[in-house]
Amino acid sequence: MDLPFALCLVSLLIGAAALVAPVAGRSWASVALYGLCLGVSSLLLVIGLWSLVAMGGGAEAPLLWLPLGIPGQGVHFRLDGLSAFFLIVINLAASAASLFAIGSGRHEHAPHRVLPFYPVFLAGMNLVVLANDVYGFLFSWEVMSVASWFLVIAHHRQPENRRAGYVYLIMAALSTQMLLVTFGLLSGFGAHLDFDAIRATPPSLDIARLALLAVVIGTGAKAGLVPLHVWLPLAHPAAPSHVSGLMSGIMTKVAIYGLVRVTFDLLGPPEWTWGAGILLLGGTTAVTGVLYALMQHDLKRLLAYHTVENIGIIAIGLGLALAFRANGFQMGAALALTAALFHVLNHSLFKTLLFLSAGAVLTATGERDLDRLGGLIRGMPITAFCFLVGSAAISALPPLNGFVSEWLALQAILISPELPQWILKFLVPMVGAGLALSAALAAACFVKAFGAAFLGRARTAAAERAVEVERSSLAAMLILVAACVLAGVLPGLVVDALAPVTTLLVGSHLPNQITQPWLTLVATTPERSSYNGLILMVFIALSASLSAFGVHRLASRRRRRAGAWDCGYPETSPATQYTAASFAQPIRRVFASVLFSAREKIDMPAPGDSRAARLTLTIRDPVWALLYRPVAVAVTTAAEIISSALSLSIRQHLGLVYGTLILLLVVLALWQ
Amino acid sequence: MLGQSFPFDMAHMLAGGMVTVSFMLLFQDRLIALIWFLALHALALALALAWQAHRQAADDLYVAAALALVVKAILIPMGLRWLVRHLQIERTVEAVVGVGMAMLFGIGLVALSVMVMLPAATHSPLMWEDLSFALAVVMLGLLIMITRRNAMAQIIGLLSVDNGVTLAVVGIRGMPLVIDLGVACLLVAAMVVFAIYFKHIHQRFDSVDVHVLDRFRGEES
Amino acid sequence: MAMIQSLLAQGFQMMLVLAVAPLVIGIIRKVKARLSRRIGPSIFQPYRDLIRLARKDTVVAHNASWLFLVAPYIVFAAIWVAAALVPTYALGLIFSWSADIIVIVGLLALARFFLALAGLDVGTAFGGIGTSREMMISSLAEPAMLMIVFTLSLLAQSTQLSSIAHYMMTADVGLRVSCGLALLGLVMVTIAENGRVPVDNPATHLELTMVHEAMILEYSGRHLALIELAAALKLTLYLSMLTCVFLPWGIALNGAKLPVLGLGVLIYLIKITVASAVLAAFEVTVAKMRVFRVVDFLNFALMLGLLATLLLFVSRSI
Amino acid sequence: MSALQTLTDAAAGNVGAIALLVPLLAPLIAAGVMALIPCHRVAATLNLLFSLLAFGAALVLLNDRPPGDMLLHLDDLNAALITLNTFVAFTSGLFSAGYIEHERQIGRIDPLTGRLHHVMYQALMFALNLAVLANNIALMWFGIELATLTAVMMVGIYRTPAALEAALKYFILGGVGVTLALFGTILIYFAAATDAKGGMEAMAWTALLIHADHFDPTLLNVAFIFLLLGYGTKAGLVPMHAWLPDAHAEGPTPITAVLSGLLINVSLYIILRFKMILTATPHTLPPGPLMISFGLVSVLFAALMLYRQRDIKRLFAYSSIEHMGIATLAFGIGGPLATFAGLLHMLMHSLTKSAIFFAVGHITQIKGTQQLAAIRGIGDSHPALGWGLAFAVLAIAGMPPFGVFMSEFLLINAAFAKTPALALLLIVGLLVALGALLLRLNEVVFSEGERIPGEVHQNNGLLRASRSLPLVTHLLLVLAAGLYLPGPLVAWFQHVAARLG
Repeated sequence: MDLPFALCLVSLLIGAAALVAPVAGRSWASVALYGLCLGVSSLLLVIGLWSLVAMGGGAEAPLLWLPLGIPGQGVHFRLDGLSAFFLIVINLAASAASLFAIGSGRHEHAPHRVLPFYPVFLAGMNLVVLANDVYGFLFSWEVMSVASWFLVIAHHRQPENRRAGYVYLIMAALSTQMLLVTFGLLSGFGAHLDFDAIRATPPSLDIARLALLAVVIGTGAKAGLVPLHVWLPLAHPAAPSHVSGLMSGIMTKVAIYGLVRVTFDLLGPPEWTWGAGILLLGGTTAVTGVLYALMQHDLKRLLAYHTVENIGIIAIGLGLALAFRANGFQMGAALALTAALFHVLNHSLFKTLLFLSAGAVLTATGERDLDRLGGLIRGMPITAFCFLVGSAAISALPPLNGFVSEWLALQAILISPELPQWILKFLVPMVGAGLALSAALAAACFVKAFGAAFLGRARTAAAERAVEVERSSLAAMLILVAACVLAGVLPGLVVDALAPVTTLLVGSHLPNQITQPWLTLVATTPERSSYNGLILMVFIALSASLSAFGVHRLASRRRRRAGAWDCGYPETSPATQYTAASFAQPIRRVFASVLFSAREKIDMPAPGDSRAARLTLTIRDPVWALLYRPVAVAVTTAAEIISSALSLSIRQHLGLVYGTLILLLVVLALWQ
Repeated sequence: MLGQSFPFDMAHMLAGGMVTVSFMLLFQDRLIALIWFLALHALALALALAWQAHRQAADDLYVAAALALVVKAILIPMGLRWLVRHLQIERTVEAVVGVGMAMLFGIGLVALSVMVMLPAATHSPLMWEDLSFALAVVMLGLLIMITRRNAMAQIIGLLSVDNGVTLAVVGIRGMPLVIDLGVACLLVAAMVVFAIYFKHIHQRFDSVDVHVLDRFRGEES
Repeated sequence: MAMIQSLLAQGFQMMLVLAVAPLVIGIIRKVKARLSRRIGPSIFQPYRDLIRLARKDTVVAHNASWLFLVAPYIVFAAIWVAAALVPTYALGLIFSWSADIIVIVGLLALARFFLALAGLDVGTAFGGIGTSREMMISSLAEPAMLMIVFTLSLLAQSTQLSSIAHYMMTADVGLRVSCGLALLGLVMVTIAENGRVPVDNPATHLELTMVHEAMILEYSGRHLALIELAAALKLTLYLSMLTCVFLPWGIALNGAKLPVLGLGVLIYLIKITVASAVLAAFEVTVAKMRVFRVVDFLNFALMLGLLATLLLFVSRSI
Repeated sequence: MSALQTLTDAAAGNVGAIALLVPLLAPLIAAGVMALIPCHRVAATLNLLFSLLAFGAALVLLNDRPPGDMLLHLDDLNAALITLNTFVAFTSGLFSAGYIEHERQIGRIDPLTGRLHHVMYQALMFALNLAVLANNIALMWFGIELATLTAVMMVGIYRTPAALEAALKYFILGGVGVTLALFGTILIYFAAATDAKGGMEAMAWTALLIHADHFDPTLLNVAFIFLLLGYGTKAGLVPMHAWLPDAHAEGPTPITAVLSGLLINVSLYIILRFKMILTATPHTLPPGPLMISFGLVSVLFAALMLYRQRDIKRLFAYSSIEHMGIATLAFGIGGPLATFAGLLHMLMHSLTKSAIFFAVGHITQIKGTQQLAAIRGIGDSHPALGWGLAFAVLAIAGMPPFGVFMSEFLLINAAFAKTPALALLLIVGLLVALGALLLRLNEVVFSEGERIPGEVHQNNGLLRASRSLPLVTHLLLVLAAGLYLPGPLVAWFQHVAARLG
């Protein structure tokens, strides 16, 4: 019954979208709609959890068929372990975002542009993971894209949002078309469109290789794999914050779902080179993503680039899992896949949390530019706390959840030398170094983001006056904080829940965690490695309180407020603080001067000249210059050439027709 | 003297005559002369039709021949002549391509037409001949259209194409008369529409050279 | 009973590292002074400094937030926990299983994260300079550290420090190139992570060359004491790690009797003293580098780590 | 008009064929009546009523299919098309009521021209319905020729230099096209008459199909080339397309909607009919590669041309070329799947594109210009209109949940089965076209605009309905088709697809 119920809930979302469209301007509409979305997402979350638990107990995946869509084929739905897991991921974040929006929705100045599309967006994402045939999958996929596109251009008055929407929809269409190619190859050229039939007839190796290429481009363009990520930092910040959270937090995960579904489920047995390719792509994406992020000073864009980084980390896990699976190391495959899927969950939690916090900052100050914020921790302590937890989690710091998936990924990397291929032997440790680098840089980046936005002194009046947002929004963030902490200290529960999924996809799963002593997380064997977030958390809390107690009891507890010391320099203007750009300067100098051709130009006036000195910083994105500009130039040039070549008089057009006729007749004469 | 092949030769001669007139149309450079030759073209068509009617003893072909004579050889040329006189544009029109080139090209076209129809020769030589010539006239008519820049000359080219199309009918028996009638009606209607536009264009641009109109085509260049 | 015993052993290690940490600093300072022909303060001076600091009033900037006040405790607790989980005098303490070497790196990162945030909290330029440089250095040091971790754990087939140390004690290690490279790399990382010369100078207060000191510029009193102690603990932790992995002899094995444990403590103290002295000797022979030379320094460490890993495959396949 | 007389006589003998005659007679009578009515409102209402009558008859025909004869017939293929024709005629008629009223109010056309518009509109519908319902291949040609002539009259209705240029271009290119088609038709007759009996039977498509297996392949080959070029001109295939953008841009918008929605569709339909004969004859030229080339060239060319357009109607005219190319490509690929996709695509494109032109018509009237540069921020100033256009453009760009998505989905799948490279080229074309359409959509709908408070409200119910009803109806239909196709329609299309091969 759970699958029909889930579909009913999804159609409820679509119905709500239709109903809310005419009354979107009313003040109650936003509360009612988001309330409904919250309810529906929570129920879907419960369905996902329940199914996953049932699947752990060996239950069959329910199937459903509806006579819609392609005539004769219909639309198939299926709720297996993977779908259930992604259902949880989607709806956990979705309910938090909906809760957030119940409060913050009233600040929206264009509710009619947001409300009707928000539930459709949710419905699209849910349907993608439930669909069990090509048409249903692509249909939902594209509905998801189009609905989110509408949300991206909701605030269309800013030209950069329109540009973002433009780039976004084109990349989304590219993604759909490439998936169409994938499924065209897999479905035996349109013969059987439902996934069960595709599973029953695995493609030949050549077809599978082509399909892999297509699916990596298709889902990569949606998930943001470098170099297909360019739309992401444009589009995600443009949408309203709770939508940005969902786009970054879960829409990219839906793309990952597509990748997993095809590569692990439909493509048949993999080759190790596939794994190597995805691994390399993931490593590149992780490192470049975080370097991009470090160069940003727009809070939401920075977060969007971090999504790119995290997608890279997930891809590393998936690539490893493929490599292990190709070599028949089911245990390793299960470990790497668990790491990847765990990170999917984690990223959905902390990225949504971070975007919601950024949304709260945006609501409170109207600013997303880090260089115009500062000191918000005083006006918005709870938001600051939430953002802090999110930052720590995304920087892979123990005992939070981000660390767990990173730890699992590193464990998977550590058993990779057992792989027989030399390329993998060399590649995997390098990617591991890349993983470590990206985690360290992420920490640097979030020190920068949190420091610039919440710490220090307020750089503008708006930041000075900021106060906390609505209760419900804070509650949404706190729920996500709790989820991050829980997944961090009790990772065994998540790993156990993933067992049916990995069993389904790679035929093996990690050791049962719940039976381990002290709830310790064990990757393969306890002798080899183990991690206990709970004990660590308790330990840190104990030691911190012990030290606090000790210091306060045995030494001084007096505290005095005074001006900042600052090596004796007098109190200066807030503008002298380190900004986001200045914070990133050392790292920029180390990493970006080659990669992004970052250049600083200092225009220092001569002594006696009263004009202000200027520092100009230029950063070039090599991907735009190398990949996208040539395409754009090619299209416009071709258009220009064709239109000027065919700008003809009537007589010349007649000549064309005539020429075609003669050509065809000549062809005919030759053919005969 | 009239050998076994006389009926065939006669048909051959009339159809060939049309091709020849088409060639003449190709290098006429005055409007009035073009109209005359168009009439001649249609006359040859009417004769060819009549000859076939006689040969096959098909009454409907007689009607078709009469129709061709009245509408195509008399009515339309008269109308065009009236239009030319009315608008006082009896000046020469220059061919864009050199006459020699056009001729050479025309001969190539005739060869192509023959080649294309070659496999059909197995059925009946008469049909093959007839269709080849019809195709050649169509192709030549189109060539006339694209070598002229005067709207009137282009229409004359189109009419000669139409004559070529009708020539194809010669070889078939039993073409329903209603079709011929319908085609003829439409042709007249089309000419009326054309006349209206031609007049409008002439009034507005004081020219019927289609190049003048090029400025107003919507394309960007 | 066994439970209480093992809890006691764990508790003892926590206290041991806490007690030893200032001593390590004191020894280094003393050796450095002696080597530069100064008498130098007593090796117990750091204890006195800490007590003095803790007794003083704490002066906090007007605009410092709760994070500024909380950070020293978190930093201290994280490093302390990490130090308690590294084998010092005995292997396989009860909680050592809860954290492997990757987690220890993670805990140190946690401490650094909060310290860096605290450096930004007051909103002064020096805090910014220190934090930004610290994060740059750590972003290079951490991958290098991870590569060394890779080498060691691939060698020992485990990421548990106890298991690695146990493996190093066994005979079949032999003299491996990889081990040598890893040792060199780990030393370099130790220097960088603890802000020692030539990467940073803990004694300097010349504004533009400071890294660690600039970050904690605004701290005073008990907060400063905690941070200083945490820094000392971190150094101790790294030295313990170096010794337990590369000089594992004399560490008490899992479930050893009390006298053996006592011997273990003694040997540990000797090892740590020697290591401190060697570090000090190294420090006097080099000069501090420019900030952006540090990049080369750490890249070299990263290369060493990578090379160690790759050579491991080669030597294993032979 | 004597051919028509014969037609009426022949059909009168057959009682069952009365419903079949209504879609023809209703517009014909309407054209005559309109010529006599000077009052615009009355004429508009009558126009609607007659269109509704024809549509009703078409609906009756869906269920109750009369047996055909040598002149007219109804099978699975044209049953859907005649319904589409009469439906779009009705909605466009509704749209034109408001449109022409506005044009009269601003004095762009005089009352006489307005009357001419209605007459020509119905005459055009008559011609199109005739071409669709005809069994006789000459009658098909007749319908298309008549449609061309009436459309030429309509295109030049504004008498501006550009309009005259467009009309002349249309006339000459269209004239050449129909002449080529006529030659092709005669060649087909030739092939049939030399072999089978002459007379009407050699012109009836149903009879031709039966005897097709012993026709002379040479004649059929040449005939098909001429027919493809001739009717391809009408369908706007590149390189015979030149008339299409001009005619779309210069004619009144209701006519543009009909041209894009119906005329090019009907021409493609006739090509299909001949393709069926060609494939039924052994040893002929395979029509697939020819149609694939024309289709692909049209798609790629039109997609690139979209970037260079400055006129909003011309923009969407090129989009029509692109979509006709897609449909031609689908038929060229052949096979049940691709042909089904092609038929569906014709249907969907027709509904969607006319919806786009309804929206564009209002926009150009509001802004008083067709220049894209001057049309900005419709989404702000006229939200309903802007959103209608946005959804319609998304639909035509192949986004779900609209029907074009389904047809393109099926087509790409089928193209893969044929040649993967073909599918890739098609995908490139679709993406390039999407890029251009979206670029313009961004400018037209989503750029900054001011909400105009005192918008002119039509008091007349009919005129108010004409503002939004056609657009909304079309969009809803396309939306419904994307989700669910009715069973009978599917069955017909599958049947046709099986026969088309």
